[in-house]
Amino acid sequence: MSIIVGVDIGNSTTEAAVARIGDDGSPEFLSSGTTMTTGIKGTVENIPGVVQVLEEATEAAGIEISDLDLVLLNEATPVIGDVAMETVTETIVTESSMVGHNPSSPGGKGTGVGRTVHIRDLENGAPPEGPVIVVVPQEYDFEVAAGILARALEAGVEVQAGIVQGNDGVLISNRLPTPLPFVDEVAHVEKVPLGMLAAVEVAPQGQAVRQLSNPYGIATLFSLSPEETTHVIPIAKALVGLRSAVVIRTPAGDVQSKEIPAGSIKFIGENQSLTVELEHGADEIMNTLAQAQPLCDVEGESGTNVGGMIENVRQTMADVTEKPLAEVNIHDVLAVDCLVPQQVVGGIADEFSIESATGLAIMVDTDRLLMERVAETLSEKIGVPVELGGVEANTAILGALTTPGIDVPVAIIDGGAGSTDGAELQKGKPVEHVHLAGAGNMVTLLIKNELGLERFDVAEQIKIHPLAKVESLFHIRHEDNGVQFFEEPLEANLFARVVLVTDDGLVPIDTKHTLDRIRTVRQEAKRKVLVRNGIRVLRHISPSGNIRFLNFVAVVGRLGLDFELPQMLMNELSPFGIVVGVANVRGELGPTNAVATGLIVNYCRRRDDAT
Amino acid sequence: MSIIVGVDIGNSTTEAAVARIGDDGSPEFLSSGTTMTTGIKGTVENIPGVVQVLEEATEAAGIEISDLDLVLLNEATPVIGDVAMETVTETIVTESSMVGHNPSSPGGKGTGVGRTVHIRDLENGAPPEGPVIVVVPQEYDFEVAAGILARALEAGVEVQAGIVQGNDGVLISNRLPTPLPFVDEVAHVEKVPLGMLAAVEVAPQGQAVRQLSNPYGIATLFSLSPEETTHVIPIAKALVGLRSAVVIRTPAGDVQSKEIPAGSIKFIGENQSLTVELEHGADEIMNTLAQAQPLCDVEGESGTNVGGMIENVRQTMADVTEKPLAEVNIHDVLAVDCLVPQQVVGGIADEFSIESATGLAIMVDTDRLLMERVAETLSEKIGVPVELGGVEANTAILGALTTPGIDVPVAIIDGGAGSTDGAELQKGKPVEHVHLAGAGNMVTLLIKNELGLERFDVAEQIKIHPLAKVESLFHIRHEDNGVQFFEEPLEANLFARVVLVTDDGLVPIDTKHTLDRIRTVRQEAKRKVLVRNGIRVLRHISPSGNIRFLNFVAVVGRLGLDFELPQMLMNELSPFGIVVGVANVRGELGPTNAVATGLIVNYCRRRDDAT
Amino acid sequence: MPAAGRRNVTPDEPERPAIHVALGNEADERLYGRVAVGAEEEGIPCRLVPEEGSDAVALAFSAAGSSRLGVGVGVASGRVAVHERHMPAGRPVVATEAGDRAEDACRQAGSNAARLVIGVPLWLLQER
Amino acid sequence: MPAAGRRNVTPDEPERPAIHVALGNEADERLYGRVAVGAEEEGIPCRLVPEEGSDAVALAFSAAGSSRLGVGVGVASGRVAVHERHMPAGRPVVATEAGDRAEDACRQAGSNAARLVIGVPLWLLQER
Ligand SMILES: Nc1ncnc2c1ncn2[C@@H]1O[C@H](COP(=O)(O)OP(=O)(O)O)[C@@H](O)[C@H]1O
Ligand SMILES: Nc1ncnc2c1ncn2[C@@H]1O[C@H](COP(=O)(O)OP(=O)(O)O)[C@@H](O)[C@H]1O
Ligand SMILES: [Mg+2]
Ligand SMILES: [Mg+2]
Repeated sequence: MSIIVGVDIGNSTTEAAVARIGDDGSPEFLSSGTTMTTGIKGTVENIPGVVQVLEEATEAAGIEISDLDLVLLNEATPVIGDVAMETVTETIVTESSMVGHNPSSPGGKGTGVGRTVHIRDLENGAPPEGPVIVVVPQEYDFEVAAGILARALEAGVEVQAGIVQGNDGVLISNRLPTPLPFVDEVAHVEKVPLGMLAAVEVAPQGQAVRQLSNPYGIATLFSLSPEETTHVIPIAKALVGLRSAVVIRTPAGDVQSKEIPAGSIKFIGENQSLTVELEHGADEIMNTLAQAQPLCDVEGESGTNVGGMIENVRQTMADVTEKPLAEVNIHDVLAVDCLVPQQVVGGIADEFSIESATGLAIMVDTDRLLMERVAETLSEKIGVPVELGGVEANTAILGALTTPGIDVPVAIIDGGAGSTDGAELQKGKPVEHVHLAGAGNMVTLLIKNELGLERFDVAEQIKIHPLAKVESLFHIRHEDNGVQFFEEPLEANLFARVVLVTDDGLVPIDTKHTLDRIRTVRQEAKRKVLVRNGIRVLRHISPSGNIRFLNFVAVVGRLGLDFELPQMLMNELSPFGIVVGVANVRGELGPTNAVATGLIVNYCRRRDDAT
Repeated sequence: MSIIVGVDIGNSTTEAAVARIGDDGSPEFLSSGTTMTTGIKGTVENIPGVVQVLEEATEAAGIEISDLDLVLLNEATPVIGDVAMETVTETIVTESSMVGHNPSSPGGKGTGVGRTVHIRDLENGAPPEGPVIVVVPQEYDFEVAAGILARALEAGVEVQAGIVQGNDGVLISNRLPTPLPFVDEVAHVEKVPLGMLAAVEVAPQGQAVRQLSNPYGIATLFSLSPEETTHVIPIAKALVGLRSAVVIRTPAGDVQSKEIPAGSIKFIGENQSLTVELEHGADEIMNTLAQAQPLCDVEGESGTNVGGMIENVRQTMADVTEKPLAEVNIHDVLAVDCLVPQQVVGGIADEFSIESATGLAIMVDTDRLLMERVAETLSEKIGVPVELGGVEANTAILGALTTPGIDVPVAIIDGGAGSTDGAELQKGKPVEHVHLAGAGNMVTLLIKNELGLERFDVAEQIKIHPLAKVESLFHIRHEDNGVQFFEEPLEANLFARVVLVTDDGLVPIDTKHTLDRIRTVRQEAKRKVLVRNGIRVLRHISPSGNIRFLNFVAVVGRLGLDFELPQMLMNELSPFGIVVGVANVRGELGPTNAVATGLIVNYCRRRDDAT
Repeated sequence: MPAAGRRNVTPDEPERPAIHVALGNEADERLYGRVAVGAEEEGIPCRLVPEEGSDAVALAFSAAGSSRLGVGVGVASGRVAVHERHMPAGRPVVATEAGDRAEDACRQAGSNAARLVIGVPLWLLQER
Repeated sequence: MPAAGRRNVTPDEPERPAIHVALGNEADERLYGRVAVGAEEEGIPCRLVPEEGSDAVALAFSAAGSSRLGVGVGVASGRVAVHERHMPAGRPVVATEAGDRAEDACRQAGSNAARLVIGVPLWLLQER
């Protein structure tokens, strides 16, 4: 009888499984443990995390570390993944020709056209001729401004609309003899050119502007020639869907959407090398990658962000494996298109526009990490023999096979933070395995950038917790539309906010996005990376590349804990008619602890074979 | 000086433009009018509608019909379109093996596994062995049921969960010593097989079941072999995303998704005829259509709904044009995939599932309608000369050209109810035109079926009005997230409902769908039909099929009034770098009245040429 | 934070937000229980409050006024009314006959009162 | 149905739902106007109600109790509080100093009171 522990050091988590091996050689599992991995996988920095998980697991089993007869470490898959994103377009407003920030409480409604005048010029007696649009900086208290405008109207000045710096649009409009349209919260109102023809439009609540988002509408308001109408197209396009907007007829003003050169990537294949520009988008990048297969290495254009990221990953792997740089190769790339909110250049009101961006995940793998060193150092530290217990892909499969209802032939999809891995076991054959770029971290980066969040950990929380909207101080509406009522009032800082429903309570998200927008971004990020890679993995490891020939597929790794991802995968794979589900290691641990459990199973099996 | 009227008889609306022609031959427009078209376009049934619009327009101009010197009718484009939809899959639950209707207030939470027993068998003393799932028909008052269960628990019966007919899940669970999971509102609870192994799972609020939507989860609960696990795949798939579910282990029970043969369509082209099955989906239908081009005619399989629809349209056109059936040909087809909620066959709780359906629009056109007959009859009736004033495509272009900022070369997209039409004018060339199947009516049918609505007019209203959610008796939240407050309380029947924001007030929609689902269906329907056809139209009529060579494009017809469609089109066409916008006929009428106005312009132009 | 509704309110928890229910002088006391279960299934607790009167609408409005949730139910003279404190006193949100099927009508009123609190469409099949 | 907020409340419209505002004995009367404009920009009217007291929170709670919208603002003793009638009396939704920048603090309180009514996140940059 002996007591052994299997320890799985992952990129993200370190897990343990404790088992008593009886005289008949079969394992009786006693406990499990899990903690955050310390340091980069495959280095002696992992040891504090290993010690912690051993303490946790032995305590749960009611024993001491000194009672252990053996510790088995995974021959960790030497995979390092990284991810970066580059914006490839930008919007530039020239000559302050439009305002499109969509303030929440514009004043009045309707359309007004006229020449822009500063409100001080209405104070000073000499009234301007013709229709005017009044510009009101925040030095003018709304009551003072309203008074000036009311008197001007009475004196016959044709005030048509206003552009206001403060949040006073409704206040000013309410104090005029008839309500006029006012666009407010215009931060840099001093940039509004004076003496120019301008149009202001405010739609009724719940609607969007119709004239300023239509080039012929602008043409009607400004009496433009067909030639001039061509130039206002990008302005009209930028104002689509907004409740209020301003267009100013400056001589050369317009709105430009430019491509930003973000660098190129070179795919070095066995037969040919191909280069592709990042700003041409994910489809072209992935097509170029496909043409360059089989892939030997990837290089990024030096001096660019992407080039820097690729070289960083190469260097890290070289350090960890103590191999020369030239022997460290990038073996897979995943490119994803996304849309990120960026501040408009030249905007008058701190407008944001949605720009295109390309996200890139890369993955390096080698044959072996220096796990023996980790094993030796660990063994010295804890005074227990430590051995390497098996290749990770094999042990993951063995752990997955402890799921009720599953049998060989079996394939697993192992979703972690840095890479998406797959393995397949057919009876009597060696295990097939593959590692692909793009996994949990890429999903989080997509969420972060598409929502314009500042912090990665906030995006990570959004990834793994469902959403709710706080509708009153006493109830919330979950994203599935169910309503939950609370007896004690919620905190004021939660009121009307989108929140995450976590085990520790409701956590507000600092965002202007609606719940539905956040949910769509979250689900699309998972779809574009994890569902896609799940299928790529299965194609790689299935017999003849035909997924239909796989019988059982199980998802392992913490991505199997995701509250929606397994279902998305199952839906996507259902046309193939195979059994797909989340593993249930040892019938109780779900997708976690597969490798740690598999290390024990593998040990017993080898002892069995030996006897 | 003479006073003339241009009258445009459309499939849906009849419009008029009244103008005084001065001695210099130029038109001075006096008024406009619009009314619903009576009867099928091109028949004398149109005349009551024409008379009505003449009365309206002349009254607005301050004259009598007898003051008119001439009425010009469009040589109406002889186009008739129709649309139908067929469901091509269905879900069948055999042997009552699962319950997945997702009631709004299930009781308790967690998972329970056991044999199904009727609650009366717990009353009668002989307690069953082992864990049980209790079935509670609505004859049992919740308090009575809770009492029986509490006593049984006390007596040591292992009650694990319950399946309840009435809406009593929470009430029963609350009255037990510890809360147990209860799925309630099970309409046909008598169909639940007794004495079978079953599992009940209720997720916490805001979450979905994790075990019953995972085949390995079901395998764990029922200790299934790998072989048996294969059979529960469709059950697990059907339960994805639900907050509560029941799985019953019946000998041959499962859930099947079957294809429904919906018939085939034959595309008869100049060079070959190709047949395609409706249930193979829109892409295959449209690909087959493309291969059969140029298209001469289309036939549907006799005895099927689609076959019947095609022959009906052919017959109607034959009647209206007095041509023989053999000379009436279908010239375009648009197929669209969609998802429609259908009742599950064999469901225990009136479950609905989302099934695939194919929508089909067809279009017949011929060279000429019998408009002369309409003109003669009308002239007799009103005592004013009536002439045919020009081909519709030409007059539509001329009307569009009265938009400020537009010039030749110009193309128009004319979106109506039955077909999407396009026309293009290059200087010095005859007008190019095209008619495509799929327009306003198809959009409405898609909305109706994807939301499971009973009435077409409700779907039509959803198409043309924005949505809002009534959040309290005093405020609503518009679909753009803006909040509107009311001083007077709203009606009780609006509370918490999704409503349409119309000029006549808020109109509730009788639906269980969320606002976002309704909005998504509405926008997708417009995208799949109108945006797609807008692009198809432009490709047809642009020089060399290259849209970039079009300078100005204007949207005419009532679809240009849509509050979101023009913007969707503009976004889709922006990569082509052309001017696209909604026409503004005569600088004030938007996209309406183009043909009626164009009839006047054409008349003056011809008189000009003649002199 | 615990979800509400597990049990009816006990007298020593006056602060607990609840739908207030007021019975008219001659109304059957068991009808309070029916109102309470209608609300309980939706997850909201009720509290019986002493009020004098025989007009269901006025009782409901007064009950709504004292309820921290702002929702009240009144049962009297063969009618049951659901009220909300923001409404004009004479305009209950729902008012129905509670004659023959008084127990069902009261359970439905309790369900509607809870739905007012949590924002779910109301049951409106019977006449107002 | 007309949108609210075009003008402040006149005395002959007592039924009109509004945010109620109560000033403490020594509070500057002009501060009511600041609260009212903060709410007006968001589209909700206010009404000044007579209350006695010098505790901003208590004034706000009492004002919320009489307001048909259930929201009240109290200004007194250098503080401004926003309250809601469902809350425990001692727990205002927001309470801030109204010392040096009393006018700004009161305008923001009016804005928050309106946001409570219509369901928009609150301005919470200052300390409670
Ligand atoms: N509850 C959860 N839901 C969804 N994703 C999760 C959850 N917990 C962790 N993750 C994600 O799983 C990834 C780590 O998976 P893991 O199997 O621990 O990786 P490794 O084996 O590389 O240590 C991270 O990207 C993390 O965001
Ligand atoms: N305000 C509106 N918004 C969107 N669509 C509209 C609106 N009014 C009418 N429609 C749609 O326009 C179509 C009719 O267009 P119309 O130009 O009148 O056709 P026709 O020329 O064939 O008579 C119908 O499908 C109708 O649903
Ligand atoms: Mg792992
Ligand atoms: Mg028309």
